[in-house]
Amino acid sequence: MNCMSCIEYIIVGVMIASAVLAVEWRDLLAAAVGMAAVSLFASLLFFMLQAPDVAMTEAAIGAALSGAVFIFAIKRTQRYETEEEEKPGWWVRW
Amino acid sequence: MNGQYASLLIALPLLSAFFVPLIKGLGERGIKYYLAVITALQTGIAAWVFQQVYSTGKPIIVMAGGWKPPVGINLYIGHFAALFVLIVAVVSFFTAVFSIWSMKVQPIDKYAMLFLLLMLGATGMIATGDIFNLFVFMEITAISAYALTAYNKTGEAAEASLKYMILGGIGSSFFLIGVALIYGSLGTLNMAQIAQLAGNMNPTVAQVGLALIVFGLAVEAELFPLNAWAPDAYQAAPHAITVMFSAFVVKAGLYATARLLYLMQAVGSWHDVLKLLVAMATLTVVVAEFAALRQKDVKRMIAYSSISQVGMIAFALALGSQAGVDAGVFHMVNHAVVKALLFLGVGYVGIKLGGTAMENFQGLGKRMPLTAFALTIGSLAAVGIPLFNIFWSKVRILIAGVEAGYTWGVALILGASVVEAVYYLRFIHAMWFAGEGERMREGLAISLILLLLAALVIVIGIYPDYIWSLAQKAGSDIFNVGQYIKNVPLMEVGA
Amino acid sequence: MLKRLLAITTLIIIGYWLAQGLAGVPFGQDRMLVGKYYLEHVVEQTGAVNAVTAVVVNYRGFDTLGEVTVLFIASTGVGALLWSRKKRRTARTEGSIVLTTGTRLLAPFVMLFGVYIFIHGHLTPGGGFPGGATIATAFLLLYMAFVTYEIPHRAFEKIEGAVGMTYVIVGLIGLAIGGYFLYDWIWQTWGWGHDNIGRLFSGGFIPIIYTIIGIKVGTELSGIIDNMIKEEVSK
Amino acid sequence: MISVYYFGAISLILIGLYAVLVKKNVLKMLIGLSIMETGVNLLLVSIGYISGRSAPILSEGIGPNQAVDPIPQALVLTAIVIGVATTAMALSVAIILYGKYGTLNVEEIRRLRG
Repeated sequence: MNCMSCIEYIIVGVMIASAVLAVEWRDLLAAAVGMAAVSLFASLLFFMLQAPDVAMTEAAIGAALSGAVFIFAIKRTQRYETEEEEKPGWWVRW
Repeated sequence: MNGQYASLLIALPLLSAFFVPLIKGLGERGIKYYLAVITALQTGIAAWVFQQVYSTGKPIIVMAGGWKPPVGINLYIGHFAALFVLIVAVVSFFTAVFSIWSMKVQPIDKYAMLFLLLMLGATGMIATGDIFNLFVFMEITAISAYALTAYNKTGEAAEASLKYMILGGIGSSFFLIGVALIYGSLGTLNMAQIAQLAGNMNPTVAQVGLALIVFGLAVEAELFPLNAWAPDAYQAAPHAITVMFSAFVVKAGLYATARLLYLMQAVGSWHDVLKLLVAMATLTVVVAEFAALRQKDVKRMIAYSSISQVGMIAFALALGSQAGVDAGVFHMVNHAVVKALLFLGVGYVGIKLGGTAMENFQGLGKRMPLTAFALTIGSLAAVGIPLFNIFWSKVRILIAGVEAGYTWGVALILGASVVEAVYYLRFIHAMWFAGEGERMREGLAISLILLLLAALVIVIGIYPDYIWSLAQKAGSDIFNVGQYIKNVPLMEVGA
Repeated sequence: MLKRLLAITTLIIIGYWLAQGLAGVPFGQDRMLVGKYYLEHVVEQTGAVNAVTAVVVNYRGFDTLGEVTVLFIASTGVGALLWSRKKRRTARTEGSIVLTTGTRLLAPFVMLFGVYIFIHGHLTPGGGFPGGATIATAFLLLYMAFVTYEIPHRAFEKIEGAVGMTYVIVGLIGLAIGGYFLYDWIWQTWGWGHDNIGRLFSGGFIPIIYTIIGIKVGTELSGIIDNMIKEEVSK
Repeated sequence: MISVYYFGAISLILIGLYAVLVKKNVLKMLIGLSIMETGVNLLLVSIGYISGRSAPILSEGIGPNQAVDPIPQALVLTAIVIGVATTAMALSVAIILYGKYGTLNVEEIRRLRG
């Protein structure tokens, strides 16, 4: 295993970890930041997959602006998930 | 005139939607009339395209940027697309006229833009010949539909829109994964070339890709497990928008499903996907009819009825036989007419009497006889009584179903039709034989549109042959993939 | 807990199924068909060095038109849904001195950088979308640093519309000159810029379209930010 | 053996889907949707990757046979922008919902049913 693929494995691992954290954190602000981190690591992966255009777009739009929009929405709603929402549910039952 | 001018079908709504912010100063009435004028123009272009395609018998291939098909994106306006682009434009014109009078929620200028772009999205979905372009147009349709569903800005509208959005988001992601798989194994996105090369595809990849695409489109086409959004959105959206949803937004999704399904005919695992779709469609019909039976709100009841009819169309399209596809297309046309009539009438009553609950419809025959008459015609047609248009297409679908060997599906659909008859007759009973009321004035334009559509229902019911011949041509446009490949001037690329 | 387990099992089945499909599309192999054609002909046919840009703007220009429309719908839709007669910013705390000074210094340069990105889209990675997003980021900085800052949103709406119309009109000029909608008339009919491929003045209508897209994306995204940040004041 | 990029992409899709299916908070569901979209984009780009080749910018002696497939990258550019558009729309609807009902729990905002 050469060093390049080491880096790939590490980035993919960190990306998945931040995705899991973004889903599980009850503080929505932290979750939004976690989502932006996923986008950021994905844009690193795009760069390694020889797609600089996509990497730039993902970093600018996917990470920065979509994170910002999420943060504004959280500011206008509420910051924490409630206890009730912690329990799993099924939206299918809607 | 050059066939490339058919690209105006896309260019005109776009241009006029972008023009709206600049004429904001015209005021509300001005913008509403502008909307009607633009949709009338679009109808004119669509009629020209229709006449062109049906008189020459050859499809119009619009090549964007002048690149030949596999390299560039092409629009394929064949018999089906020409017919349905015309229907989209005509229904949009009617709803634009209806919204002049009915639309009161601010801001009107944004409503006009979203309206035009919804029309554009459906037109593009029907006309495009490129699988990723289909995705883009699907998103245009879907996002403007999300915004328009929530347009009334009540809690219910926002809830319906959110439901639609979440299902739509999952659907579009699935669709995109399917596109990625197909692109990954074939290296092309053009529909004709995909059909050409589909035979050499790895059957597992093809099966997974096609199933993902069918699931993705099922959200737009309102098939069973993914249609939870539909009744809510129909109920909560502004009345004019409900007409558009039922008359052509669903049809665009159905068409896209059928087109992609038949393009991949050569794939080994094709019949498994067909069976999946038949099962989904039959379940749609049964579940929706039983849900419709216990509704108290007329708009929601008709929404469920619309979903069940859509399931029937999907059933016909998934039979995998020429007769089934023809009958499905015929039913699409009839359904567009009847549901446009019903939703326009219900929306009119809803605004006039302040709600669409069943109680408001009691005694409608005494209060608004013209509207009640039109609604009665529509209901009788929807039940499938002979001499109304839906009868012919329903019979043809059932015959095609028996021929294709899906007797159980036909039996279930017939059973569901009985349920449908029960609630529509209850509705007619409420309109004519219950309640009292004063005679009210009915608007001229709306009454004219309603009576026109009702006349259309009866005329097609008595002389179904002309529309049936159109539907047969359109159906063979979908079914006959060999002809489709031959019609698109594919260029040699690479190995 | 049971529900969660059930959900995870379903997801694992879906994942296995996806992996089965992906096994037929092995990673890192050359399966190009149309892509190869693009790579071989991109420089002579469009004059752009960056093949992705050429595909986005020229070969698949129709998609990009649709994409710009999607963003337009989003901006309009957000504007329509969060519409109210009286809207104002409600932030009270001024940005820290580092933020305000930094913003004052940087905002023009960030915008300039965005313009650079979209003008050079046919030569270097980037293009209209990241360029426009960078411009929107500059407005975002201004919003965060100054409590009373507002973009002139009426003017921005008009710019959005006008620029979108320009895009369609460029396409219609192509229809009139070359006979096809979105035809690259600058490169293919007039033949401008054939002798300086790889420099700024080449690439046919790509720089024009990307400028249009950049301005449009910038104004739309800042419009979305503006709508999200302002709240209704009930007085 | 499946590539690490495919693995990452599928994991992101599944994690996002899990959030959409199980979570009840609207914003959490939207975060899940957004993660799912990122996963799909990663999948598309990795399908277009060809080992040992460089980015499709044909200057400095990079010929047509030394570049990766440009089409998936163009598609992903489109998909990213569409994703952010959907997200912005969804968030504004969520803001309206919160304004009307004072909660973001989907179980509590069920008015339409039956």
